[in-house]
Amino acid sequence: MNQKDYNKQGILAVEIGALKLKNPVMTASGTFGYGDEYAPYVDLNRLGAIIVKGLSLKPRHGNPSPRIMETPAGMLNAIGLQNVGVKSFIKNKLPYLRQFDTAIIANVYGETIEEYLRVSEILTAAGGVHALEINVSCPNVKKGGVAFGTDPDMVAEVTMRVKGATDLPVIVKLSPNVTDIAVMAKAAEAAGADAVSLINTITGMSVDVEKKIPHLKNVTGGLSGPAIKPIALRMVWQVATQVNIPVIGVGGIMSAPDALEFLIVGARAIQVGTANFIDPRATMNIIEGIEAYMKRHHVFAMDDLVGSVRI
Amino acid sequence: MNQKDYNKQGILAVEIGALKLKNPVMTASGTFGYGDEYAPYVDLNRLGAIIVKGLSLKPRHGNPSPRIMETPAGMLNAIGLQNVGVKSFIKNKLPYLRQFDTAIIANVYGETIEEYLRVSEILTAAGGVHALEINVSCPNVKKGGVAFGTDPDMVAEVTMRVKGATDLPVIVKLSPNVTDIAVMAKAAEAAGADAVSLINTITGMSVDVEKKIPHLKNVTGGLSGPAIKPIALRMVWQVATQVNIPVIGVGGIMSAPDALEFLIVGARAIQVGTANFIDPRATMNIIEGIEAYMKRHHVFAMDDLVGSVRI
Amino acid sequence: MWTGTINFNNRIGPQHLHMAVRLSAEFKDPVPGQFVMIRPNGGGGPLLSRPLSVYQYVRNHDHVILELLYRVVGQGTELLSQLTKAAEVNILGPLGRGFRIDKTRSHRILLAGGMGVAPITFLADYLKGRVAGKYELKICLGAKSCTEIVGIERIRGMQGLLNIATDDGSMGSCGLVTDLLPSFTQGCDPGKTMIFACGPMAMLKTLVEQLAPTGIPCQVSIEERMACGVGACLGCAVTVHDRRGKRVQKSVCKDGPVFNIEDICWDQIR
Amino acid sequence: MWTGTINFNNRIGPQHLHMAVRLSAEFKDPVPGQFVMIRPNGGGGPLLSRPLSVYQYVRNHDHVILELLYRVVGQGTELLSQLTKAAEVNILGPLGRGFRIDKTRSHRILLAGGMGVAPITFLADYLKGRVAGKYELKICLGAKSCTEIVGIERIRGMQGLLNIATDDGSMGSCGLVTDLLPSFTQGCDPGKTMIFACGPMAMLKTLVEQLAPTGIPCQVSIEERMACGVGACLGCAVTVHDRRGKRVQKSVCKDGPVFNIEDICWDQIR
Ligand SMILES: Cc1cc2nc3c(=O)[nH]c(=O)nc-3n(C[C@H](O)[C@H](O)[C@H](O)COP(=O)(O)OP(=O)(O)OC[C@H]3O[C@@H](n4cnc5c(N)ncnc54)[C@H](O)[C@@H]3O)c2cc1C
Ligand SMILES: Cc1cc2nc3c(=O)[nH]c(=O)nc-3n(C[C@H](O)[C@H](O)[C@H](O)COP(=O)(O)OP(=O)(O)OC[C@H]3O[C@@H](n4cnc5c(N)ncnc54)[C@H](O)[C@@H]3O)c2cc1C
Ligand SMILES: Cc1cc2nc3c(=O)[nH]c(=O)nc-3n(C[C@H](O)[C@H](O)[C@H](O)COP(=O)(O)O)c2cc1C
Ligand SMILES: Cc1cc2nc3c(=O)[nH]c(=O)nc-3n(C[C@H](O)[C@H](O)[C@H](O)COP(=O)(O)O)c2cc1C
Ligand code: FES
Ligand code: FES
Repeated sequence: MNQKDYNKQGILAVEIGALKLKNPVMTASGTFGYGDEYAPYVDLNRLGAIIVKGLSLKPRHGNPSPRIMETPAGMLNAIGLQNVGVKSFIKNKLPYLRQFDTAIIANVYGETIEEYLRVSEILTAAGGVHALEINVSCPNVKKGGVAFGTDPDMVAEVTMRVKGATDLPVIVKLSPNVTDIAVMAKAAEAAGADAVSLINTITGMSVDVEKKIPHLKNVTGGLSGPAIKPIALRMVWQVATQVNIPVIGVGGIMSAPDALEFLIVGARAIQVGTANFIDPRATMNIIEGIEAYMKRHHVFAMDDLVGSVRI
Repeated sequence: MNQKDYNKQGILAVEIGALKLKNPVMTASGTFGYGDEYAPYVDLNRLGAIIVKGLSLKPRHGNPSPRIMETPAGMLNAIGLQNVGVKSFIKNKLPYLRQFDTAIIANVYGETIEEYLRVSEILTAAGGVHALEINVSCPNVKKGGVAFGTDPDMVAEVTMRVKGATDLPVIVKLSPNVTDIAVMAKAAEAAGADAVSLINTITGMSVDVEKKIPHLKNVTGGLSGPAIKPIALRMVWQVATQVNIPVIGVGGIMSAPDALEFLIVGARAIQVGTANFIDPRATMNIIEGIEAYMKRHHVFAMDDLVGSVRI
Repeated sequence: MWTGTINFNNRIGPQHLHMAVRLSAEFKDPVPGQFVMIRPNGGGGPLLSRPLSVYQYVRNHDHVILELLYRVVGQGTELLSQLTKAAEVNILGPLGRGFRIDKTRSHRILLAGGMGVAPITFLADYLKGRVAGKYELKICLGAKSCTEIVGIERIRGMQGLLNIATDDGSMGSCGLVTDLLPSFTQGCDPGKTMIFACGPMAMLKTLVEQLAPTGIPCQVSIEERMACGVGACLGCAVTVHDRRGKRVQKSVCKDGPVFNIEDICWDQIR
Repeated sequence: MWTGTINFNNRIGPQHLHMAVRLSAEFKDPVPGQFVMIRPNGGGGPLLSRPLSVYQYVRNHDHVILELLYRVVGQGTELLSQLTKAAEVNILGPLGRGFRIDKTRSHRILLAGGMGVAPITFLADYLKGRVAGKYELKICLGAKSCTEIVGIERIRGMQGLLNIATDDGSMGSCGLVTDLLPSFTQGCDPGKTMIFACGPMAMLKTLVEQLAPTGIPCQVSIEERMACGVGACLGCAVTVHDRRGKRVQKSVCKDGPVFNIEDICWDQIR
């Protein structure tokens, strides 16, 4: 979105560092494909941002099926970062996304720091991507993923190196599978991250008791959906009170009231993940609901809403 | 329960170190009061064990209300370890519990290692308690609690010192709010714990968006119930594959199939918490359901069920 | 835990319903002020049961009928409101300690704000059955507006006893239910009077201030979020002064929901 | 996402129901093999919608009627089974790629095991409407027992086309539905024949082995757990050989559920 359009926007407009969004509602990586899958249901122009499925240097097959399992108020997934690879994304998916007046954020995944760097460089050079979200937290990939996300030094190193390789705003997406997520957020902040997003999925498991085998072929998977909302909200609150860069809240947001909880505890924007599967129009309802709430409460700027919780 | 009775028991009998139980179903600490509250609904004699509300040296008032809030498939609580204190427990609650042919396990809480020791000594001296469960993980008490549960050295030290102060079997109850719970389990094992139980609640939060205040007066609370089951199951599986002492599974168990998931991934016994609130007879149904399952699957000893998952 | 069958579940106000549940004859007789924990049978919807006061109760030879009066305020009551005849509910109860009736106090004033009408109506009915001339009974009901004055059919029969106040004056006098009180307490003998009240915290706090100088005893039924309903979870704590004046924690579900107004530490209530 | 209203939801077998949903006329016409994601409207119950194949479809001037045939196997289908007339459901669809009909292949053999009867019946109906003498159609249905042979009223009309096998011989011949196949494929021209199949994985795997030596092409509709139904979550992956023989991941919901039997990497399927 260009600056002119941004200025025309209403009370929902929000800035994540240099990234200017018409509203704080993004689609979470891995839950909205590459945008086209939901185009029949959603007006993509109305979204604050689209975050695409995690991209790696080479295409990835992902994990064998079954990959998903429903749990109480949640779901486990072990997709294993199946994706078309950064080059095919730029060639086959990005041109479609570029048509829309919406920020496009590429979610970046690597097995090594070098891979993160290469993917970031390629995306930066391609143009048409408005920010990078660095996924240091995918729990389903056995190599690298978890180690990166649970070690503050690694988080700092990836952040710093990616920052050096791009002039795009860099959002670091944090793992909840840690003792103190604020430590990770501070590491990212110190290393120059423009924002942090949290939370990624929480590692979980589910067993078929009749067959005595895990429901997921990968044994464990990432838990998402309403079940994790209280945990995500607590972590977002903890991080928002401990860092100065913008915090983007993710985890179990199904409705406008859910989104408002995150904004009120200090998230500057939010991401909608699993909710897309349940209702493709979830993002639209959330945008409308936030606006209606703000008007009802006579709050006319996001800055007055974000972090307004009274403790 | 004496040895004779134990030997008479059926296929559900199980041993947690020196602790012999007629079946693997326990009530989780803090969810079953001191036993008497549920006596009108449950035949206490049929339980594998009763774990009472966490006991501290002095009576504790706990946190101000509101203390609980429902969440999707779960609940947050910030009771703040309200309890009558160990001396009043022994005087006013234990005599009642002693009547039953069920193992009585006291859940022990302290703000300092010395307090853990004193409570353990007093309980050991009182007689009529069959094991101690050391709560190193209560996330709602601001002093001590969290630090203990997230630092393996502290877990080891508490365990070792309590072991020195009692001849009762010592179960260490672990916090899930850590990067790697198996590290904590191994610390407890190395320090002489007879068993570990997991998980305690996961720290969460919930906000009243109309009033812009947290639903809980304490701001954060512990998440329990079905929502956390996939996380608890994953942690139990991780720990069971990495330690040699018995593992007791807790977290979101509502039904016999839920309990079986935990037993199959390696828990030697299970605890039923939040489910008691929803159906006071949950433990009875779970005991019956496990037995029916075992017969249907021609499994005639707990040893053949525990850890039978095929990965 | 009992499984009951819905006899009827009628809308009687903008958000208000009147439910009758048929239960096994083994269900114990409740006293006014007691409550049940209820939820639809068969899962789906919220995890926890919801506390609702007993509004009316009838024992028949082979079953009992439990009546509830409730307002739809969230998901739990919304799902209850969708149940139709023959649907099943899970019920735990009767729970808690109800109102204590002291025969020596012949002047009884009942005060209900909002849904407080449910237990207060049950109490009125109960007291009326035992009135027999020598007791005096006054009932004061308050609500936002006339459409929210619900469930009073049974007490309407109690001619001359019933007084109504609405915030907007659309029924009865205009004002708060607590505004009605002085006319009934004026000149009464504190030693022979007892007030029974149930309603929102704001109303009860007003009552605290009103009654402090009068010395008239009052029992209030209070609300707190509940999980177990039986005293096991300690989720519904309220701070009260014990007999020696020390502050102690009590469970609303088990030690209440009815407390003496002067026992409660009102400064602890949000 | 559409909100539909239940017209009927009848039990037609031990665990089997037949549901008709009335939907807006804007609902797109499905082709056989396509499916919808469905769940009760209004929350409670499982989070995710459940995939069900289109069993029958009628377009009227101002609305359409979508019929589904399903078996209660878990919580999701259990809750669907409790819905009664006028209840609302949320429906996303029609979704996926259905069966592809090649006009040059005049000999068509339809094979359904268990609930595979739903899409196969829709296909039979669809092909029958377009048969007009010059096409040959054979339908084979299999199930555990006669009580599980459901939803065949419509194809029963197709005299002489229908063949049934049950595991226990309680209806039709005794054995598996795949046992019926050889008598229809024997001597047929692989270049003019197409098999359409839907059923449990075990049945489809038998089919793979049976057909390998014959060279007869076959389209199968397969099942996988689904979250989104539109290709966004990548939860329903199946490994297939692409045109150059390379193994690639496809989404059952978007690229399927119908695939050419020889494209699927059967060794990857558990
Ligand atoms: C002992 C007792 C007796 C009660 N009797 C009645 C009655 O007879 N009729 C009636 O209509 N209501 C009664 N209530 C209140 C009733 O329990 C709540 O309205 C109900 O639990 C709300 O559930 P929900 O899921 O619909 O709303 P939620 O979504 O849970 O909450 C909606 C709103 O209601 C408030 N609330 C929720 N639970 C409680 C609670 N336990 N106490 C007070 N406020 C609450 C919340 O703070 C929130 O503002 C009683 C409560 C108690 C404790
Ligand atoms: C494209 C497609 C079309 C389908 N069409 C029909 C139909 O027309 N009629 C019908 O009765 N069923 C059909 N199914 C299967 C149906 O989706 C499942 O039976 C249903 O999702 C089970 O939900 P549940 O909550 O009742 O059971 P759950 O508790 O979720 O599961 C119960 C059992 O069903 C299996 N199961 C669950 N979901 C699926 C799934 N998506 N695919 C295969 N097995 C599953 C589980 O492994 C488990 O053994 C179809 C599935 C797909 C993918
Ligand atoms: C099916 C699925 C795939 C996901 N893939 C990715 C991914 O590629 N990269 C990433 O950073 N997060 C991924 N996530 C995590 C989500 O972006 C989000 O952080 C998480 O699901 C919590 O939000 P929710 O509860 O709203 O779904 C995925 C989640 C799901 C459910
Ligand atoms: C209201 C409440 C009070 C609790 N109090 C204690 C406690 O005193 N000591 C303790 O070790 N765990 C306590 N717990 C944790 C439970 O014992 C259990 O570990 C946790 O609730 C997860 O199990 P569940 O999902 O089955 O409830 C409490 C849990 C709840 C819900
Ligand atoms: S609700 Fe559990 S103690 Fe009152
Ligand atoms: S179900 Fe989401 S990609 Fe198929």
